[in-house]
Amino acid sequence: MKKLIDAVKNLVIGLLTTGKHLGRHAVTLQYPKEKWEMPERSRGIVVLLSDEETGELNCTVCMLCARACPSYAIRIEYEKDEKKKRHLKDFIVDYNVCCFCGLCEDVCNFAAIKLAPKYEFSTLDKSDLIWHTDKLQEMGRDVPYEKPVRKKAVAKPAVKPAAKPITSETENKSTAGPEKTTEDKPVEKPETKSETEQPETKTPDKPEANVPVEIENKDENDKPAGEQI
Amino acid sequence: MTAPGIHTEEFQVNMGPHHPSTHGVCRFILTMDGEVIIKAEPVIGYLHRALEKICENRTYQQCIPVLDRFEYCTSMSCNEAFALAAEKLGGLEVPERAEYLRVIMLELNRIASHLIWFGTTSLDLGAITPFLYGFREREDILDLFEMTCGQRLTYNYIRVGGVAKDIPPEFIPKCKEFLDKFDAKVDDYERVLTENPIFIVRNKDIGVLTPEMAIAYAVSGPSLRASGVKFDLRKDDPYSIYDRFNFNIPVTHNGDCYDRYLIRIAEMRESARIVRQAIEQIPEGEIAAKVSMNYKPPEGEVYSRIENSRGEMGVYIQSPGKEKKPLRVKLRGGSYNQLQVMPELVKGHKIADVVAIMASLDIILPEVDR
Amino acid sequence: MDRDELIKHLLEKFPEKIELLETGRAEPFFLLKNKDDLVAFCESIKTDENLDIDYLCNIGAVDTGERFEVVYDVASVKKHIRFDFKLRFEYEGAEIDSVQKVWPAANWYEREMWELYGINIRDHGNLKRFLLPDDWDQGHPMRKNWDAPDFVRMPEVE
Amino acid sequence: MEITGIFKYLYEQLVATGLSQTWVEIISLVVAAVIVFGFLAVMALFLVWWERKVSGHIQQRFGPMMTGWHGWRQTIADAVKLLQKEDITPSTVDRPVFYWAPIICFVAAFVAYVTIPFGKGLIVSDLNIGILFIIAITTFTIISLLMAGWGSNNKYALLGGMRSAAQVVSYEVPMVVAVLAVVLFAGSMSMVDIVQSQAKIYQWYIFRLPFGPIAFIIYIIAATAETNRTPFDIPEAEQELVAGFNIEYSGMKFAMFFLAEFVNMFTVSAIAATLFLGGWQGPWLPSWMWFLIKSLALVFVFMWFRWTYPRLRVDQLMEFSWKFLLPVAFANLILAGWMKYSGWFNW
Repeated sequence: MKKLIDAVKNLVIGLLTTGKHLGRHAVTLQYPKEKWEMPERSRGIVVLLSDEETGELNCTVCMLCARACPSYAIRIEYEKDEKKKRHLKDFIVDYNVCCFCGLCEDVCNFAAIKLAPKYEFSTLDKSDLIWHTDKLQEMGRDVPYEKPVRKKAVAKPAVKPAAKPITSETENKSTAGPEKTTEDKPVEKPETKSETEQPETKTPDKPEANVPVEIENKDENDKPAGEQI
Repeated sequence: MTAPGIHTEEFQVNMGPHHPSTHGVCRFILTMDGEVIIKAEPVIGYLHRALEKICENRTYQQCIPVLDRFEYCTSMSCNEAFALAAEKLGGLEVPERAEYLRVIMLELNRIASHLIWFGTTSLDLGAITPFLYGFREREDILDLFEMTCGQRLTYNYIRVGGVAKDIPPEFIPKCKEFLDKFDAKVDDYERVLTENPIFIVRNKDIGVLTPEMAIAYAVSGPSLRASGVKFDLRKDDPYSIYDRFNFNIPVTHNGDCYDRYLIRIAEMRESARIVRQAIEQIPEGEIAAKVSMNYKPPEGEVYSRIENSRGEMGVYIQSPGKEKKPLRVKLRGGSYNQLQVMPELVKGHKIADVVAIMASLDIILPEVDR
Repeated sequence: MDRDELIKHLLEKFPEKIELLETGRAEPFFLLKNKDDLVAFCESIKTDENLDIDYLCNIGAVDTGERFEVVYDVASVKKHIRFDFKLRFEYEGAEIDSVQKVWPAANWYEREMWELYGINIRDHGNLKRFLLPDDWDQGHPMRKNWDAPDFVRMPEVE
Repeated sequence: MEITGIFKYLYEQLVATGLSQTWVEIISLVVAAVIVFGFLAVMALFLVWWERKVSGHIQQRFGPMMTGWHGWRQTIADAVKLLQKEDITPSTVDRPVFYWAPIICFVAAFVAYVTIPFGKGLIVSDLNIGILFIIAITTFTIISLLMAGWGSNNKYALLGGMRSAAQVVSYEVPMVVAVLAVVLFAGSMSMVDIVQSQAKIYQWYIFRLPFGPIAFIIYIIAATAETNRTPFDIPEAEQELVAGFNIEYSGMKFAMFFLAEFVNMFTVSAIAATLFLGGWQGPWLPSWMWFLIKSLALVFVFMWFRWTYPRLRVDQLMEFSWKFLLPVAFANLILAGWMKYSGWFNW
């Protein structure tokens, strides 16, 4: 008999708990009317960022993002001019394949590519999901981003190549030649707050504690990262 | 149990692959005598994406997003298992703060996965409302994840050598606010389901898993602890910094569906406790060791295993030495063995119990098919 | 029973059968020289009272380009021991015994190894295809030298 | 403002037109039938919408919001959608059985309203065996479920059909015994007499301790099983049988099953209101409004059950009915008989 009593008691408690939710305010959003605004770090669509003043792309065709992408969604076509300087012909991102992992954004040293917090880009036709430079740039117009702070030329010879992108490009190529295998391209080290030798003067207005520090490619010529045992 | 003299023959029913209660795509060929099941044979392979073949020609950092899809309910633990194995290979040291961030994310992910389990278990037994309550809490956790790493399901947050991004300043207050109201919510779940006589009758003494059979079939995680074997990798084979937090391991002894339910509800509370302690003790400092995109670990092989919400998740990596791509990555998920033991548990029960047992074992199919 | 005691104990118990590999990065890694005494080795480590290996974590086959390797990761729930051992054998005539009698959990692992690598398992019971589609006739996909008409290789970005 | 006057006035007009008596009877019955059918069709649509809103708010979400204010046009949209859906009849199906099953289910749901009093004078025809007629008609749904299950020649449907037949039969008996206790006390089976015998609020059968509340609870449990609602919705248990007996149905036939289920729910709560909560008796409001309030309150309780409780297994359900509900119902009947005979509580 006692079992029956507390069975009924529990049944009623169950009813009351669901009942008490009746009065409560609903937690769901009515999508088309109220939109969900994503936090600023959320990885939505991949966009190409461009300089506000000059309006041309930050991308210097270093092919790092194409190499870092696990699903090979980024294809870059470029042609070399006489000074072996690469000019971007077409930057294709194939959203059928892209898995929005954010590796391209982490690897890029020139803040040229970013995953913007936008999610409404579904299309009716699969081929519309392959975006080219103009669509990427136009989608990236209003996306705020931190410009990577350029390092001053640093006294330490071997470790850090010179700061300016143009020269570092050619200089990398020369140091890369002799002993590294071609496919292991040494990459210029992006600026990280905690790691630079002399204290970097941070622009005061940026309250956020640190530039997003990612696994960056630090390639000292003498001791590659993974080799120390 | 049919009356003598009456000729009856069993008939086969296909449960799945398009069936609402098989989590993922899986098919059971049930040979039934009336309502009672005589033999159940799981047919899998619908979700086979050859993850191991893909990982064989990806670099170590690129493997992490691939492994997010290995077990999408707790993809943090997939990242962690792979990252631990890669770090053991290369002998990398992970900074303190990264360890704490990993533990916070892992435990939050365990709560989220248990909430999925809680929702689908109640849904499979017919109570639809707890499913919605469970997912309401899970949304708060997903917001926390989206705030830090940008994605809600496949995070790509734990990297080889550390963590991708540091937590934004508003993460800790929001996390504290979630933790404070989470215990009250779990009491709500308990009130709706735990003592509910219908729920008890549907789950008591259904699908009893004896300790010997559990260990023989290498079942791990909550299903093993429900059979009375006190074995939790976080305590028995401690990895990362789990030895710094005090939490206890819930164990029950008769190994039926109801015990597996009780264990997981208790585990949710334990994980919340761990996250609370981790938030207080988190130090400042580095969040990632220096690991290049072309990380080349020395020649060697390692099998590292961690405790995720479905049991022991193990990653075996063999690296040939000079290559930046692993020679072989073998993934081991908890559901693989639990699905292997399902036919033994299901014999003699009814078709409605197959659903209850599968839900209580918390089997999801991407882990089985890889 | 920490790592060194375990190594010492195992090396004494099976002096000529196994040897310690230094490639192991975490738990001790042994090489079982002869693949025929696999089942005997597994039975003895299971019944050995101070080893008591009753929990099979994982069986993984590896195609190292010139030969096959099968890696067994085993553990003991009661004694908190964990170690791995592996077998090496050539491509042709790749055949090993099933360890189902020792650990029933091995059933599906061996079945998967047979399906994806083509390593034949003696007296396994139900060696049927279960991961790949039933009408799969393009060989064993996990082998290094495997190629198939519609297998798209990833383009090597220069 | 009793609306029985309107029908009297219409009836006199009809007689005044000088048709023969039989014709007048036929026309008035047809008119009554159309009115009841219209009322129930609207009520079914309203209940579908209400269930979705109630379930939404219990689960802290909104329920339909897009179509009109709080989505009131949602069910109409669903009905129109179901109408223009293709009505597939699979080839392997036993054609006549498959075709007639939804029709029987639909008709059985509506015929029960012949003897249900909507208000003081608002009853289609006051049979003296009212409650017996209703119970006899509602058992037709078992036949239609069986026909649907077996007719659609599908393993899951067969399982669903068998289960539903077993369930409804085994819960029919305690329901009848509970109703018998009330009829025994009211002294007559006609619904109007039963309602009249509950004139005052303390005379409602639910408050006739000790047999009243027990009979009411037994009736409510049996009613949820009768209308295949959780925790007894085994026949179309989505999780196990994918959709039970109405797997093969689509379009108009499925709509019939769907509406029949909701009409059944309203029928069962209407009977409960009439038997236990004193039908249209109520202080200030007009009688038909009281009837509606009581019925909808009971319908809300059914919905509340559905969104709180998990589902019972078939054998547990049978066991609960035969081993527990029926003995209690019989004991309750004997108690009611003794109370009636000894005149105790017989105010």
